[in-house]
Amino acid sequence: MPPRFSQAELLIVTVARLLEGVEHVAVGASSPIPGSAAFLAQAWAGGETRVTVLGSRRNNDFTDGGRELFDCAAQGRIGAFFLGGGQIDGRGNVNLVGLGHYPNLDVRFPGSFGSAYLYFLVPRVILFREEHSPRVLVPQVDFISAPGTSAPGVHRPGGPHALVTGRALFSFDKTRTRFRLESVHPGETPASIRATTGFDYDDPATPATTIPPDEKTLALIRGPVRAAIAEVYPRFAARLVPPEAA
Amino acid sequence: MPPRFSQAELLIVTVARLLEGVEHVAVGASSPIPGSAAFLAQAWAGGETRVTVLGSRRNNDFTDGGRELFDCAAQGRIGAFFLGGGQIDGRGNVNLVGLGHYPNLDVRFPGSFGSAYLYFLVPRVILFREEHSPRVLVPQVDFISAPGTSAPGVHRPGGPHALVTGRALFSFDKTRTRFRLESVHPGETPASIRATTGFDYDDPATPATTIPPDEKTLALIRGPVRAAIAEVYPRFAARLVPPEAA
Amino acid sequence: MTGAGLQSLEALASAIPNGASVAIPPDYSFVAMAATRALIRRGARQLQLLAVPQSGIQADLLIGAGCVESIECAAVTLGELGPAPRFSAAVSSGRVAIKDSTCPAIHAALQASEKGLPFLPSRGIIGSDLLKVRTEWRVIDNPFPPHDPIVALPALKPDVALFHAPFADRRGNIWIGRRRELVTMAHAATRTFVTVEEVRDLDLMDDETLAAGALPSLYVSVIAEAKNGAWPLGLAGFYEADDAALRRYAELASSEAGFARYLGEVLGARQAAE
Amino acid sequence: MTGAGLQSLEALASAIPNGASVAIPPDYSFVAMAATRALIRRGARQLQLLAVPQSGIQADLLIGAGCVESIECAAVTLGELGPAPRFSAAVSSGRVAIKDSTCPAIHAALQASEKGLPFLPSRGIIGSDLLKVRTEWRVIDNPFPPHDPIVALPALKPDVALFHAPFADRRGNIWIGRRRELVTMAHAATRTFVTVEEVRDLDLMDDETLAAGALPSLYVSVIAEAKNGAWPLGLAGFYEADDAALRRYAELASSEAGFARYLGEVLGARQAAE
Repeated sequence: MPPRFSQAELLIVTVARLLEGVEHVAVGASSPIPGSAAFLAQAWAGGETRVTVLGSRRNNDFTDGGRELFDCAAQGRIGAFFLGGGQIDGRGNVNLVGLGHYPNLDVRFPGSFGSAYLYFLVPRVILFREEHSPRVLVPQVDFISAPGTSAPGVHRPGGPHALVTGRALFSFDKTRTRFRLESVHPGETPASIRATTGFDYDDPATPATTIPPDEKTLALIRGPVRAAIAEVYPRFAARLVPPEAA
Repeated sequence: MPPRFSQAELLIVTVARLLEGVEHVAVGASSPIPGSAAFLAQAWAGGETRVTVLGSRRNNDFTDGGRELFDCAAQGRIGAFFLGGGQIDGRGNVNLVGLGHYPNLDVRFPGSFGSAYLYFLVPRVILFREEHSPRVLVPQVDFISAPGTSAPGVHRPGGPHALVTGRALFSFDKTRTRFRLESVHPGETPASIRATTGFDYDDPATPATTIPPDEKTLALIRGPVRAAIAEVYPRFAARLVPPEAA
Repeated sequence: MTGAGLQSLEALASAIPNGASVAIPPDYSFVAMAATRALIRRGARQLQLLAVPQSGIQADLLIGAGCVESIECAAVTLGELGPAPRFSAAVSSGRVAIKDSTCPAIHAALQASEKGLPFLPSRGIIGSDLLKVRTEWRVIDNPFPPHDPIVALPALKPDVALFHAPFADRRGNIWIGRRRELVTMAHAATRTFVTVEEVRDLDLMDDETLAAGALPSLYVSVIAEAKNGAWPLGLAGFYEADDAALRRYAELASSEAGFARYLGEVLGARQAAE
Repeated sequence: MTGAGLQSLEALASAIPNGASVAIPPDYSFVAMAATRALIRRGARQLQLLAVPQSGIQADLLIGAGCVESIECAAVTLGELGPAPRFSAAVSSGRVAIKDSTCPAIHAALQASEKGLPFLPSRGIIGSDLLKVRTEWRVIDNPFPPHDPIVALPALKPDVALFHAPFADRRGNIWIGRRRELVTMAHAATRTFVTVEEVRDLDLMDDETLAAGALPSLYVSVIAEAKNGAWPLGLAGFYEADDAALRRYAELASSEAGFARYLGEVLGARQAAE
């Protein structure tokens, strides 16, 4: 019998697989699942992957102030980063500012954070948003906090690598400036993804199903990963172990 | 009987008088007499003048690395600084690079240091060069490390305030872009200054004689000033007390 | 401490004039919360907040209490506790003007002031709508190969930098540890106001280990003592955030009436201590 | 120390290839003199030195020993001991190419690399002949009022940053105290090579006081132990400069024959210890 796992655990392992080979993963604000995925990738790599978590003391060796994350990325020393978005559109644009017509927004989000910079400079930016609905995944964002692609001639070593939601995993094709459905999470179908996605995307003839975490991976998530993420996200860590495993 | 004093002591008091009212004096490399003058000005101001000496640990509170001196000056937080010069010309240009035709110099000096920056930004830059000869005070420098004046429209809150040599004190007139003889040191005459100065300058009908240090000032120089400067310039401090006072 | 720098918390708050632009650090970095309450008590108005580069409860409190006219920030959020309710309401309604930015742009614009420069170039940003709404930002040509377009960010020079620190020494030097955005803020600002847990009878510059984490008094205008001055936020390495108090804020601040109740509870209860 | 970073002094010197651009700190800031002797012993050639922003005995030694092809600097001098004789001779004769600069221009150009920028603007410089001889420097228009001319300095990205520090921790973090030009050098350089007095069995990041003076291992490629590794220069807060040894250098280096004698004396005598 395959092991039981939570939605969070599935997402952690799905994101962690995208971090293979990355030497230094940085994790920004409000990112418990990406943060956990980074620690899982670190555990898989025998500790060799460096993980920097904003707001952490134990997993943040920066000593040059708030700018160091951005300088470090510009130096090419950060391989992967995560962005969310109140809205994400089919060209990889993200909106962290609000819904409606700026500045008279109907809904105000916290703000763009470092997205308008890191999205340009970090080679592997993973878009993560648990809610997968036409409300979030839209044809066009109301406000471009950070664009998915740039005009030729604009310095842009970085950009979107993949999009992970509560329902599916997409890759991003920079040439076609479109997402491609890579796998649907257990319980979803190509049709259910199409129905809940507000933007158009490519899909293969037979999309795969996202591979669930195995026992060994679950043990890592529930052990060292949970312990590491608890420092910055104690509420999230408390929810991480399913009740039946407690 | 007036007190006996050394040439160094006369120059220290002459420079110190130029620092009146300055809140923060910075002293660069190879500047034992300007450094001593800054400590004397500090003693006169009851300790209220801040003195920052490059290369000092006791009199240097900078904690942001080598750039802090320059950033601090650009912020307008340094009121006075000193520049020397292998050559100084009548328009206040200084040459710290060498004699001859660059890059095939006949004589190479150490280099421009921060002159090409601080001369623009520090309101009261005091030019100091003990040797007063046509070799040093020239009609035109061979290499402009830093110009005495700038074209209109160039951002330049700072510039030359005075020139102190082993023979005389000059002020600098920014409008006329010329030096003006303010006083001749004891033993010199207007004629001896004219004869040993390679550039043209204005002079008053009756130039004053530089006022020598009084007993109280000499006590300060030979006491706290000497003690303070000894940290960075031990050889200079050892020479500061005349043999007869030892 | 010798010198005229040491004042009461109330005097410090009064010395920040209405209408001043005030730079504040992010929630994880030495936030002057006691001074924030003192500003609210004195009825500060029309502050132009600059979050370096984001804020949380501090900006939300000042906005809710009517002290703020505009805010420049990369984000305002209560983090795991959700959006910043007073910020969101005030910005949506247009009662508080917002200058949306991105973290490195705020750091860079402060570094421009630190260097007395009119601007600093920045990577990124091109293609973001931030460039449309920040009409004062310019795209210039990189004068070097490949001559690509690059954003020029005008310098930000706050009137006041305000933060809380573990301690000052007797000469007015402030120990800020590795929170070096505070150094940039102080270098960039005209005046820097600091609350500290305590003034210690030592000289930070006497000890290279301590000096490494010191902001020289050269940049500091006013210091006031404020025990637990970051509460309900934490002071990294000294005390943790008061989770229950932060949760209480997030709950109450979700409505205007609740926010007023919070102010009543907290300003009253802490006045004696502060 | 765990990890592959810890190597011998010889291995460190061998890992700096001929032709590399090497950033070095000023004489008062943690100079890797033992590594400098190791570079001379291994016969390093065609180094492109970058003094940050000036140098003294270190540059003079490397130049005298024939290791250097070019040097970019704001100055090279032995300070109170007079001019740097091997530097002056080599530059006057044209044997070593010089890129004359000014201190803040070197700091700014490194900060440009630190930020991944093609350039940083700088105040000053306009009207200096440096602008004539540094033909790659550009004067651009400040895009903001008053639209005055301003110098754009292209980024400097050294292949290697090389310095000496009091200690490393077991994770390869380096304690640099307040010598923060070393941080900028390491951020800007592709690789950073550090000699340390010792490796201590602690984690600098566990203690906020020590962390404030730490350069994270993230930026460090190679570490080697070298006791008294700054000799004959001092290591601020740890040991003073060896005045007699520096005077001896200044005397001997004033002639080529004397310099050769100095090399013979010092390289031989210290080889065992290093």
